[in-house]
Amino acid sequence: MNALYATLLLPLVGVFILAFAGHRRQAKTINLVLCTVTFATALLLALEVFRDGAILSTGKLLYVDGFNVYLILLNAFVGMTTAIFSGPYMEHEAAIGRVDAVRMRLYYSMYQGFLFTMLMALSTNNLGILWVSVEGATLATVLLVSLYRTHESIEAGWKYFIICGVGISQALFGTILVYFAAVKILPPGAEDGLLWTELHRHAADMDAGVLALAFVFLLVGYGTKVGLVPLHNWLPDAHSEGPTPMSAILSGLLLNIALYALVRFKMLVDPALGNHLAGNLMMGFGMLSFSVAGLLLHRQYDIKRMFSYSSIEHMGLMTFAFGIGGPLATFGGLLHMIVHSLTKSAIFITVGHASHIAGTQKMAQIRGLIKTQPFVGWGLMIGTVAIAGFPPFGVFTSEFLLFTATVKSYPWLAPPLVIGLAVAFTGLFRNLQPMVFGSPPADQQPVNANMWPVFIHLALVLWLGIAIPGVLAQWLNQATIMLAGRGVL
Amino acid sequence: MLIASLSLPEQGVLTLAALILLSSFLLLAQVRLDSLINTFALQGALIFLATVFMAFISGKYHLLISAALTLFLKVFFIPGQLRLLVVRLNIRREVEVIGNPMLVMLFAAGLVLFSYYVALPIRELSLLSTRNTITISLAVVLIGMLMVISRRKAVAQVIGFMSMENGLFFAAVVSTHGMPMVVELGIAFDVLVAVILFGVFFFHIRTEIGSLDTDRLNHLTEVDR
Amino acid sequence: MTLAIAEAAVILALLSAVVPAVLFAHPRLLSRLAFVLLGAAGLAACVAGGQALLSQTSQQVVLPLGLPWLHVSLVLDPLAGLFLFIVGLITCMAACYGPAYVLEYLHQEMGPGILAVFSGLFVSGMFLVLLAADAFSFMLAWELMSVASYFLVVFQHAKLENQRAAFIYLLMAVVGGTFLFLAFGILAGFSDGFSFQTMKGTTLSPTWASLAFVCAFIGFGLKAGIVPLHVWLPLAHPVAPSHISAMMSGVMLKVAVYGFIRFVYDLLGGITWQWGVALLLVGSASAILGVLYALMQHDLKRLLAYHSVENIGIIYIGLGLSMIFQATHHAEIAALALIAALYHCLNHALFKSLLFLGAGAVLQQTRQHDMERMGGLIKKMPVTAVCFLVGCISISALPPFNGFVSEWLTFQAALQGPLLKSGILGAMIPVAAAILALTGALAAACFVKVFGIVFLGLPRCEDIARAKDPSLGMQLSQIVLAVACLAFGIFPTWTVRALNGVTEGLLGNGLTSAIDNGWLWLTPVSPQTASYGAPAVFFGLLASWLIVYALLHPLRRDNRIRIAPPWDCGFGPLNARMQYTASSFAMPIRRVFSFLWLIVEKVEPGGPGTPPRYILRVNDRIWLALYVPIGKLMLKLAERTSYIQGGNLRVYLSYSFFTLLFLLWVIV
Amino acid sequence: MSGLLWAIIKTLCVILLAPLMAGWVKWLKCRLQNRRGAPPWQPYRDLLRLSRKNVVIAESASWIFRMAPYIVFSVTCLAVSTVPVVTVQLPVAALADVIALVGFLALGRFFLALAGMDVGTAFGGMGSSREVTISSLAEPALLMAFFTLAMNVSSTNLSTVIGELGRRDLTLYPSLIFAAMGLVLVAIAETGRIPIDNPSTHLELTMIHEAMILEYSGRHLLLMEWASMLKLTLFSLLIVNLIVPWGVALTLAPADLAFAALIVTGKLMLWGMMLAVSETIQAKMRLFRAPQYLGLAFILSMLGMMSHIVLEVR
Repeated sequence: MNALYATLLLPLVGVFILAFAGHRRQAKTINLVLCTVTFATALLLALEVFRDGAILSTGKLLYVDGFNVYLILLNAFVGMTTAIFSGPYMEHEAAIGRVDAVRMRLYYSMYQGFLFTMLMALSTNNLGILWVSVEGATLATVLLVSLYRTHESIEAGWKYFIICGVGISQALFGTILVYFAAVKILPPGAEDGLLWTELHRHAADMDAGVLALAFVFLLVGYGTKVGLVPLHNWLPDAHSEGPTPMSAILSGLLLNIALYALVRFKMLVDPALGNHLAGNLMMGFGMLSFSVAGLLLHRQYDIKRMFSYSSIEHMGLMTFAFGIGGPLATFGGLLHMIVHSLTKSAIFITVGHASHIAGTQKMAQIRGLIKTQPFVGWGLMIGTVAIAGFPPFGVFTSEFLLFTATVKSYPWLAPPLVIGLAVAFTGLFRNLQPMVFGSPPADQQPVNANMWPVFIHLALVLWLGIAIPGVLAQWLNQATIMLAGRGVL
Repeated sequence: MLIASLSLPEQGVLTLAALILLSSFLLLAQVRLDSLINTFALQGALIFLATVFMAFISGKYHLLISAALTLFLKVFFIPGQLRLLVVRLNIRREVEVIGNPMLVMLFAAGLVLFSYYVALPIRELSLLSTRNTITISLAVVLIGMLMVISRRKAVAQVIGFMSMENGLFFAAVVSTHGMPMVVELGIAFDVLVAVILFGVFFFHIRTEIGSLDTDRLNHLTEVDR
Repeated sequence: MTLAIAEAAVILALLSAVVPAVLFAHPRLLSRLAFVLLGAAGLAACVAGGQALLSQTSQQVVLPLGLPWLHVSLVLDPLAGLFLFIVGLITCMAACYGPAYVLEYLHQEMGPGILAVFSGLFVSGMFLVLLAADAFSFMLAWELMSVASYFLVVFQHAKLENQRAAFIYLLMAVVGGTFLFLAFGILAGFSDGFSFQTMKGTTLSPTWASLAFVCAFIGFGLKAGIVPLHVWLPLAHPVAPSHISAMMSGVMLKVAVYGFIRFVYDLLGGITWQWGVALLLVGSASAILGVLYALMQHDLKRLLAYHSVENIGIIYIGLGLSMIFQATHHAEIAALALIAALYHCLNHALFKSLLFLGAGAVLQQTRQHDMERMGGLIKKMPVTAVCFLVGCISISALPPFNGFVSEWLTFQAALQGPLLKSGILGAMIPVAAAILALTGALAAACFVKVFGIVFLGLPRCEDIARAKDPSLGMQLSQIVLAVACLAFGIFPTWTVRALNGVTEGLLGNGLTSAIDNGWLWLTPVSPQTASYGAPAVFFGLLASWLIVYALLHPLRRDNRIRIAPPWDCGFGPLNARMQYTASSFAMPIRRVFSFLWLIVEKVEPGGPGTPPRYILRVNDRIWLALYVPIGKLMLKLAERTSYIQGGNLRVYLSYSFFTLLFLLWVIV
Repeated sequence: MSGLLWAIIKTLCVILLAPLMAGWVKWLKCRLQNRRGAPPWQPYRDLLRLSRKNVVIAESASWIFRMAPYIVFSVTCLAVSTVPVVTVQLPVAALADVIALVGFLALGRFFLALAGMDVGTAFGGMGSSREVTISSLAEPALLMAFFTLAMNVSSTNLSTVIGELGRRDLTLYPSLIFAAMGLVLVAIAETGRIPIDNPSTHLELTMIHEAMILEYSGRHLLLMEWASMLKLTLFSLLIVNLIVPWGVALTLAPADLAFAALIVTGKLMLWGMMLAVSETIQAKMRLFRAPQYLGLAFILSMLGMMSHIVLEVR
């Protein structure tokens, strides 16, 4: 229990410390230490959950079960590894004069703030607080997106702000509707109307019409944050213009959290509706996102932008998987959340180094990384291979499950899935290959890059591809049971 | 359900709901920034009143805290901030160009009908006397969105966004007698931060492109130029 | 025990991939050690495969890897054993060949270390594909094989065209992989599990079975390189280092054939004659088009790659025949055709690897890809030349070498066509036989060209003068393969006996009659119908040659051979430029089949100081007709889609707005 | 063992008599063209002369060039040994069937073509190129023709085929008619006769076979010439025994054998006459007409096979 509080409090404290100390030279160390300790407490929390099962805090505000514990762990982990990367990266940015002391303070403070809001969103039991945290995550990052104060970054920041703001308001409307449905059936005077544990217990009794309506609002709302087409437009802009560590966290974690919220609501809506409406909607959005993102990968000139489209594509896949909803697909979707966030954050870290090496994010000017700095080149290549779903990396496993589940339940959707995958792969790889291989331009210089986070991430993804550890399999299975009614083990 | 069968405060809430809807239309029709801000403050005030009424109807007096928050944020703080910004950015008299005002208004009227159509199943279900108001709040949300879409100036978009927030708040108050307190506070905090951030952005946009016309923020695109 | 050896092979291959991580500072040592491990892996696989094949048993083991509810299980049965033997043998030879060949990469930034990593992964991937006994581990190993070989193709990445080749290769691998996902998905969906054991026990409705078949056909066909899915093959195989080309062309394609056989015969079952017809058609097209395209190539390795398309076509013809006969309950003949196909798999692995290794030696010595710049190498590289000649004769299906035996068996199966009740089928099989005959003849023509242009005649560029036979290891591997080509050509009965175990496992029926008449005679149906005494042919040839030689040669000891310049028609000395070139050699055939290619032929008029140039480009019609439009369509779609991200915020918001309205309208 | 002896004797006879067949055709042609012509045994004289001559080898030639004559000759001998001449009771028939026979011939041609390219002259390359083009079209047609026969009697074993056909009563098999026509066309092409090639020309632009062996001399040339005569005899034998199988002895009885020898000689002489006549009344084709000619052969053989399946099986 204390571990949970500590996990939440540490980043919160960090916000204030770094708001004052963010411009100092020790800031990166403080940031890293905070993140590491947070990760350690998250680990303790995970152990606790593993030992005793789900935890409900006194006051029922916080709740950790098999579904979110691994996401919390993942969050803390990626937060930590990205902090390792972010130190030298931001130093380099400061050295070339792209950020000043004030913005450094803002950056570090908001880094912690971002982590806090995400951890809060994951661990809260209250659906209202969930909304507040997700909105808070937007607010924490919106200034980071426009950190560089260029035309493009301000444009990206503004679009991010408005689109996500408007989108997330709809999610609030959905939440209100859920509350509205809940107060009908819960005993009068109870304050539990937004507690997920309570709602889940009574899910089957709630009014179907209201929940269907609510789900539409929630889907459009949180879907905006997930990056589902056609609500995705902020995503490539925000990812490509902000500092790269932010892109790594946005892509690796924030999208996951929005999807997490959506899936939590799906768990409530499904028993009440008794039909597959929520699943069908999610499948539709998933497929659309997947296809459109795959096609748009062919139109990219900017490396970070390209990988952000790849994130849309993968979020689409996950949404699709949860939409299908059988145990196989659900398990695959849950697994995909982990492997995608590990891989994608690793890629963004590498991309950060690559763009420093080339001095630009324009892909046409990044060439022959493997010659200039082999580790960065290989990191980028292997990361992309992993994200493209090649074994022995974990993405392969989850995509395999998704595919077989699709063929089993919705065979007619398999061909578009196949085509979409091929199109997306082509788009990604045709741009990537010349960046990694070939001969570099004369002025391309190696930079001081710490590739350990990347290799740790990829090693983990590799591990998940070869064998899923028993603990994780148990948690994923629990979540699968909650979502799909039966597990796979 | 006949309106005559309701108690007077309840009739009052319904009347206020109608007025709030009207204020949304007014927002849509305003062409000058300062009057836009004033209308927004008026909408906030109406919601404040509705909240107070609801507190007395339902007997849930914690709603009064919400009401106070509303009064502070929506009537004083946000409009005040916006006025300040408008003055400092010197755009008080900037005239908003909206496509075809008549068409937008008609569309908004259509949205009200649509909201009614959508909220029909909820109304059938509701035990609360003020259930009709859910239609109104949905309409306010949608019209707020329409406003964000139809306005090009950043300030107007923010006001549209905030009026969506108003609609949400109104929905929470009248349909469920408010959300749990901790959530209310969280939302209020978010809104507060959002307004501050909007202010920051206005300056950035202004310095970068020389105006607050967001249509000129169009560098990031996949279309070949 | 056998399976343990096979596992050891996988582990050794993986170890060879790990070596560079430890020894990255010593590239020379690293490369040696990696190749030793790889060779050991190959040897182990060879032994395990051979044992499994000969002992006709099947063993299983479950490893605690993979999905939590489905651990990776490995099975070694005769079918897997056969292919394991093939892969192991060629791997072993490649490992023997490699150390000297990779010396030239020692000082590249992508050096032998990288090569070792991906070679090890590639080989272990192939081993695992053969051993896998559930869909998940099969696909895992399959994709591992694909992606590892991609890195081997892109190894020499400085050239842009190599990058393009590698990209197309990987793209096709991805597409193929997804089709396999679908194929296995269908099986898994109906049998409620991923293990091959449960898949075998399930029977699908004809429609689903056919769908699964089509998916597997496309998926495995993409990797095997059947027409029209072959386009990646001539691009990718030539650009890899030669010992890798040998493995890709020689065995990776076989692994695809293995997968196909495993999927259709073993897992899917319920073979229908329509499937056989599809195979027959596609196989015939691959065979004939493969060889015709090969004839037009000047790049030695690309030519060989096109020949792989041809040979895969021949294998597919065999498989198609076997399916047709199996579906019409002629189990004996089905076994014959299947054995022919399997035999050809083995043979093609041997001679194609041999040819690629020879081509690699030529490449290393002359630094030339283009046949038009070679010539006269037989005097500089005698050992390589002899081995290459053996390869040429084998691939041209000439007796007494191995290629002939498998084609002969295929013909024998095809000649049983009149047994079929259906006239249409009966009429199709002869057409396939005719195409097979044409293919064989054209292949011979092509290899006359190859050997004649590369090794005979006068040298066409200066680099030839410096060429010499490559190092001992490189020679040894070629010699071993050449001897194997001969051995499998003159002792077919033993091979057929071993292959019998595979068909018995798959069809429940062997080809016992083929070896009833002792080791000397191969009689697939009955001695009256057809027989081929391979050892007798070989020794007969040898004897008659000896007799003729003995009779004529020592006739007049005093009659010394006079060496003189060749006849120059009295116009002065001949030079190398007067020789027939590769393209002029192929010109008559180009004219005969001109409708098949998109030929661009023009003469650039020379200016002062520059001689006129004759330019000939032969383009693959399939590429232009099938793939280019798909690419264009995709880009067009992408361009259209790009308007969704037009840059205007209000448009974006209205997407959200209208999505909301639409969804509300839908659910209410 | 005696069977093997018989086979060797038979093969030797055919090898020794092959020049006579070539001389016979040549003599007939001369007669038909109103020339006196050399006697039919002239080829023996030529061969003897060649065997006495010195061997001259081009300096650019490799061992392929020296080996090729021996390989070509011995392969052709081996091919001859598998063909039934006077009897179908042939112990070596099991050695190789008709597919292997085609394979032997192809092997010989493979080396012949390589030898042509070995010296590195334009002539050799030209000859090889043309040879492989024509043979790559002729070979499938030949196989198809054989297949038609083989399907008819369900065997690819030449002895079985001839014996089976010889035992049957005269029946009109459409397939056999087509196959016979195809076989004749291919045989003419394969043995390098008019209208595909002219064995007696040395005109650069038209020759095929002669271009390949232009550099040979002495005993090498002897072997090459002899091998080509042998091939002519081989194909003649195939034609007469497959198309008109009657007369070939079905047993090893001496009387049968003697009778069969007589009949086969007669058939061969007759075929020689037909060849001579056709060569007299035709001109050589342009090289690029040859594919059409061979295509016709291929189609005929294919039609044979089709008509077997369509008309005769059911």
